[in-house]
Amino acid sequence: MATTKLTPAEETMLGAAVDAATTPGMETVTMPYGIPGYTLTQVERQIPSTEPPVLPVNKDLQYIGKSPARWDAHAKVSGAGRYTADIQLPGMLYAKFVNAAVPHARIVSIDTSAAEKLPGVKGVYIIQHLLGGAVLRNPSLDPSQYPIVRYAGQPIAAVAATLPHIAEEAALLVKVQYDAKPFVVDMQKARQSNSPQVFPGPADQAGSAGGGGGPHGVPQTGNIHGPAVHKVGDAEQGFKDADVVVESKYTTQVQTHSALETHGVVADWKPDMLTVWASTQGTASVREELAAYFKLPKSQVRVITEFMGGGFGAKFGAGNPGVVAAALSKQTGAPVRLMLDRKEEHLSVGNRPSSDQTLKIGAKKDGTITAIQLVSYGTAGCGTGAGCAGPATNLYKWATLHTEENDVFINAGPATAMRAPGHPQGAFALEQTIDELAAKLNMEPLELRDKIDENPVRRVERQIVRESALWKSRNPMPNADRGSIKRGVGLSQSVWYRHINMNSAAEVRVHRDGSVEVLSAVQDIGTGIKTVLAQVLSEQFGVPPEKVSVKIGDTNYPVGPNSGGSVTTASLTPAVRDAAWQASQKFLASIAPALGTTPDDLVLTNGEVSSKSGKMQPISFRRAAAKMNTDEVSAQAKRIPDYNQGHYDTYGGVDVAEIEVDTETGLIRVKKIFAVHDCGRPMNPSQVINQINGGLIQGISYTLYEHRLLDPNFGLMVNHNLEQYKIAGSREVPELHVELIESYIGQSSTDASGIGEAAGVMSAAAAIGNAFHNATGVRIRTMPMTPSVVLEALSKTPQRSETV
Amino acid sequence: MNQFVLADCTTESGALSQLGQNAGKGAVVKAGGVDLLDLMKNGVATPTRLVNIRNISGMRGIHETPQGLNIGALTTLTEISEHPAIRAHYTILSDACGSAATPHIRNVATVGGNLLQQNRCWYFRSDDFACLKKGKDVCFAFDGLNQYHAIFDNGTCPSVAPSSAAVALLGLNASVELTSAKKGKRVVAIKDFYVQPDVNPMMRTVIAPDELLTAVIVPKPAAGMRSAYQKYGEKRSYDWAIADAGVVLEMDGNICKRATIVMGAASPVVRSSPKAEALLTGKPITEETARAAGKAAMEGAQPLSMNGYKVQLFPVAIYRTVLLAAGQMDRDPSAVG
Amino acid sequence: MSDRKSPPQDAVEPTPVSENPGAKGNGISRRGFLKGAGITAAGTALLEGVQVFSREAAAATNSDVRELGPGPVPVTLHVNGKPYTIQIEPRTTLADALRVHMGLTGTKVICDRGSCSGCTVLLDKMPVNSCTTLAVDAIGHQVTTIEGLSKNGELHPLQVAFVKHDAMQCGFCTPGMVMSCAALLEKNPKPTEDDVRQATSGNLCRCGTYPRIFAATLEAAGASTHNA
Amino acid sequence: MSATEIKVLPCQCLRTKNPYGTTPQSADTWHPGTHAASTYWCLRTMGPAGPDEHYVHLARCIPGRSCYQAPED
Repeated sequence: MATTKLTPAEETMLGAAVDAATTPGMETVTMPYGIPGYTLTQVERQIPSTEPPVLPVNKDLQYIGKSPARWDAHAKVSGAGRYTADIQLPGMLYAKFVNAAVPHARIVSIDTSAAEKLPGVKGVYIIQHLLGGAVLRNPSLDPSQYPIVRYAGQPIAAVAATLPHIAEEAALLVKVQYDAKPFVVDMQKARQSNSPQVFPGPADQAGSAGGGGGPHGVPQTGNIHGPAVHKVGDAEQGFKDADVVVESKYTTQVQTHSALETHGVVADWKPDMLTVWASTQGTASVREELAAYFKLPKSQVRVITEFMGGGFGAKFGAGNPGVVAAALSKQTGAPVRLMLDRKEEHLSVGNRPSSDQTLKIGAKKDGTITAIQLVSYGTAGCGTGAGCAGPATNLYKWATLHTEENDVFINAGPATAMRAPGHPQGAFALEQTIDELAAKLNMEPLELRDKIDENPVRRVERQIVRESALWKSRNPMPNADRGSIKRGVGLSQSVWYRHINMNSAAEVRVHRDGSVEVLSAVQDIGTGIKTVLAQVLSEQFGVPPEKVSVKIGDTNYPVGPNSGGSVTTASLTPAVRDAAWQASQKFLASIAPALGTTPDDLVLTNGEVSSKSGKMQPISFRRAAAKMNTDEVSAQAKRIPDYNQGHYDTYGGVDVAEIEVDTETGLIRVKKIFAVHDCGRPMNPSQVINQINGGLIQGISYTLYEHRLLDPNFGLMVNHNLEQYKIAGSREVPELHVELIESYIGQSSTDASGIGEAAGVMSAAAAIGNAFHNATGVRIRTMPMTPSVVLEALSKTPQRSETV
Repeated sequence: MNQFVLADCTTESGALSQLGQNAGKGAVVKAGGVDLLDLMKNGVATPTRLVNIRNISGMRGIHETPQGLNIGALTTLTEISEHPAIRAHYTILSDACGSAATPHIRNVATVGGNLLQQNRCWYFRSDDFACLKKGKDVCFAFDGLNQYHAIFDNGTCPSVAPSSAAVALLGLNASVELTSAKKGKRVVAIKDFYVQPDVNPMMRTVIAPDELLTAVIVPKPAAGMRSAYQKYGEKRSYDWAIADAGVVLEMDGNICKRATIVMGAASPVVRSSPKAEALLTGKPITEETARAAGKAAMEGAQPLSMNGYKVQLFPVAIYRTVLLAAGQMDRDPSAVG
Repeated sequence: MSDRKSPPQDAVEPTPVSENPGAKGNGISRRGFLKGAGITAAGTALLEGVQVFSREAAAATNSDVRELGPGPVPVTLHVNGKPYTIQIEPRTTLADALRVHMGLTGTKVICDRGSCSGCTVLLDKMPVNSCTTLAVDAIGHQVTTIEGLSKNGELHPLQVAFVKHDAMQCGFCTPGMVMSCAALLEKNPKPTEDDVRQATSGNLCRCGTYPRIFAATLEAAGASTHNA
Repeated sequence: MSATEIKVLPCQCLRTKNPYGTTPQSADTWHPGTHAASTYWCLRTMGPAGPDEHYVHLARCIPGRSCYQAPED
């Protein structure tokens, strides 16, 4: 279900009627629905009769919805957690990439002889051009043994040696001869018809893409892939119908993910099994790709990710590190570790594309939006993915919509998905424009949003914001402060979509010694899924989370979802609860005879097994387990479809920022953020809030500091470190207050959802932008808002021209 | 990082003899090692021999003398910023040292190393670019990305002076003690210590290859001296200054008898502004005179394509730091300190 | 190069070398060495009389310059109260010595340039970046890593507070954060939030867990006051 | 751009992490339409260009392209 198809009407279609007709194997249940304290009601759902009993709301549960300590916290605070970067195997070699030194070239030759001679070097691998049956797009290009270099930093080869510094030295000894080609790293220049072409050759016109297989109507002209056009209704007419029209241009920069653990793997190629430790958001995706690439059965590829140092969307699939390390391991007969260095991490494994957006919105006097038109150009380097129409399409109700999204190729590393792809860019423009529109309509920002957003959860969130001290402290008159340091308050909304990955399964085992464990290949990228799975087991078996065992991050276990798009908790927890439920039933059946009762008479709570009828005195879970008639009972379950399929939920938040603008230095300080968010049933509120804090901080960092800088003359990134690539640190963090909405949607046995994308990362920029206007009376439409940008914005616009 | 021989020295004389023997033969001095290891890891510095002076205990410590202060070159920035006498009488120095880099770097970075560290320029600090400072004949910053570069004296190499300690020490009219095995000790004022890039972009200071920076000598504060230092960065957590200002005032009541105004990240060599200083001399310190001084300090500024904002920023840094030094303003919440 | 494969914690005598009567000024006890890691080629060399480099040794021989490298040299580092003898080139950073040569991988390398403090260890009691410290510069100092912060399996009160406040997400910055905050509490048992922000101003957390880190550290400070 | 317009599966070497999670090749269908924020790579090159040195995209990795490999069923 793509967001492009989502209409506001669908979005607000909550509580759709359930077919009451009974179907074999199905039963009708009543589930909590809505927000406790606000809109809580009940909804009927028809669900498979194999499903566990409906979970009540959080306040009636013992472990779910509470915030026990992070399951692996001890390992993390004590340094015991083994990340991919920490894996050390006997005889392990350290590999290092050789990367392109120029942004666009044909490789003439690669001489590895000096590197091979260096003592300690055990293997060299060159990335070959696997033309196979393919025909080069541009026949005038000389066929080459090697792929074309399209960005500086593109991996070309790799060496493996006994120690890291030997590998580094060897990499420097590999001599690559380039036939340099004209390049372009500036998006504006890349759009010009005389620009060097990143992908030369005959352009694909819309029609020639025929034969199906994807979106029609996306042409290619020079370096531009696009526009991808999405039209609903006649926007031209929509603007004619409008009483007020606001139109502006917004610019956002390229951000890099900069996860603290770089991309990388340790690959151990054995004749019957390729074992790979990977810093990945998807053990499943790494396994699938390595198996497909090397033509191995999946059963002979094992991927392990027990601890993982952050991904933010960039770590899916095996990637070059995975393929090259595995190949080197095969070649050398030794395990090979290939972790990228920080420069490579910035250059070659992804980023958030830039955007240049022209956004036009028309509205009636009462706020009704008659038309939204967005034309965007963005660069995802030598890849695609710079679209940013998500917020314009999905945040508010509109009568007509016309979006055109264009990818502009430049000679820079390809983008990868980054936390709410396209949405921070889009929201920066949309949410400032909505504020501008509100001002023109003489409406309060919240009042207009109430008019154009009927989502009942957002409505509650706005109500909480309206009553908050921070929002009340906002002076509706912009630029009210007299001094050089001006205070401003502004808000922004965010939206994300409920997606489910059906590749979500788990096994739950109960042992005769009373230990309980859950196994799933899912990986914990820092969001805390280990803890949540423990909580689900605890709720079922009545034993505390620290007493249950969580074994994840290993493809030897049942398949787990890739962690991206806020899907993990929503996808996996129902499978785990189903497995836990089934295992508990088997467990009770196994012990009931010995306890002199029947399984349905037994209850598991507070670490005890007790009898409803009083046929037996409560005994400890451990003692009860000792009465099992086999050593182990277990159950495996996989995700079943959402209970109310075809219905589409969104999550989101309303975030208020208070900032101070020093109008003399151009420095912005974010003082406070008040954020109200929902994510379905919060499984572990503390972990959810931790993620929202983090999303907001990452959003602040993006808004004010981060910027991938490419030298225009040489096409090389100049700030490829964590010093000049500036990420918010401890002293940039404002006072944060997050209010979490508990919202029930009746969709699964846990009714859980996700928070990663909606967690403030997309709203921070717009909230700061709106606060900036409130502080200064000036719209800031360029990011990052450095002193240079701020002083220019303040100097160009008379400070008192724009009023409410 | 390339391989090297580490000559680990436990005495000053040992280090000096090492330098004497190996001067010009690829030997470099390593103290805290923060900047050197950064350059080596980037492949920009490739010394074959490191003369390790980090563990020479005799070169470390803050000594109060009748003439002022004698600070061993290996004294760390943390030790200087936390020293009670320096905090009390040389505020500019404790603040400058205390706002440099990160707490962890300040724990090992020495004052000598801080004064001797290489200038800030991402072209220079990347092995992707062979520039003037590496003995080549081209500067990449002029037509490239120069938002953090110099606005003064930027005709040859617009990299910026990195040392916050130098801002303070120039303001305090301090000197460095340079020692060699052959020629013994000499004392060079900070104002004469640095070499403008148009003289020699690779040289940076007057220190000879066989010389060791052994101490920093700070004269006794004049009567009525008040001082302050403030650094402005895009971030308040670890970041380099986009503007920093050191101000030393000799006050007689509310009249400024003498002023020193120093800027760090404005030029390749730490720079004072006689024009700005003259505007304050003999006058009361007010917001008006302080702002006038800040404005005057920009005379002759020639911003590059992307750093024009610094011409707006420095006058603010200066006027606010003048007022802070004069006790007329609190520490600026926009500053890093 | 087999020295990094064995777990040195188990292999080396847990007695600090300087207090070991068998050390005789050459920085390592023969007994400790014989049981030690990396007994292969390097071991043979040592037994033939090559001295392990140590500050004590330098002082004992009254030599004021010792040349090391460029090849591997045996050195002894005191980490978490135990001596570790490893074969390293002088260019080896303390971070690599800990992680690659000693298997102490709790210390993380993130930026490898001193910009993120992920590799923070205590040198004596001072937090430093182990990525910009040469391993040989740690000789003669007590190095404390995240593995050494807890005592006898008991978490340090700060670690307990980190757990309680969920002061982590992916956890990759956590060892560095914990070490920075532990050093702060050692120096300033009653910090304000601003002190905590200052002390961690060199530490980067990409997940944005800072508010929890501040809260945990402040609580640990309160707790240690109660205990005192 | 709607689900009904998807007539054939794209090349078996096309991979994506679209905004909604990964789409493994083994999945029954790709998410209908696509999203302009989707990023793609080629299994054979692990990069944004296919073996034919043209870019990888759901709209491009289709029958007719020289390097196209039909999904095995």
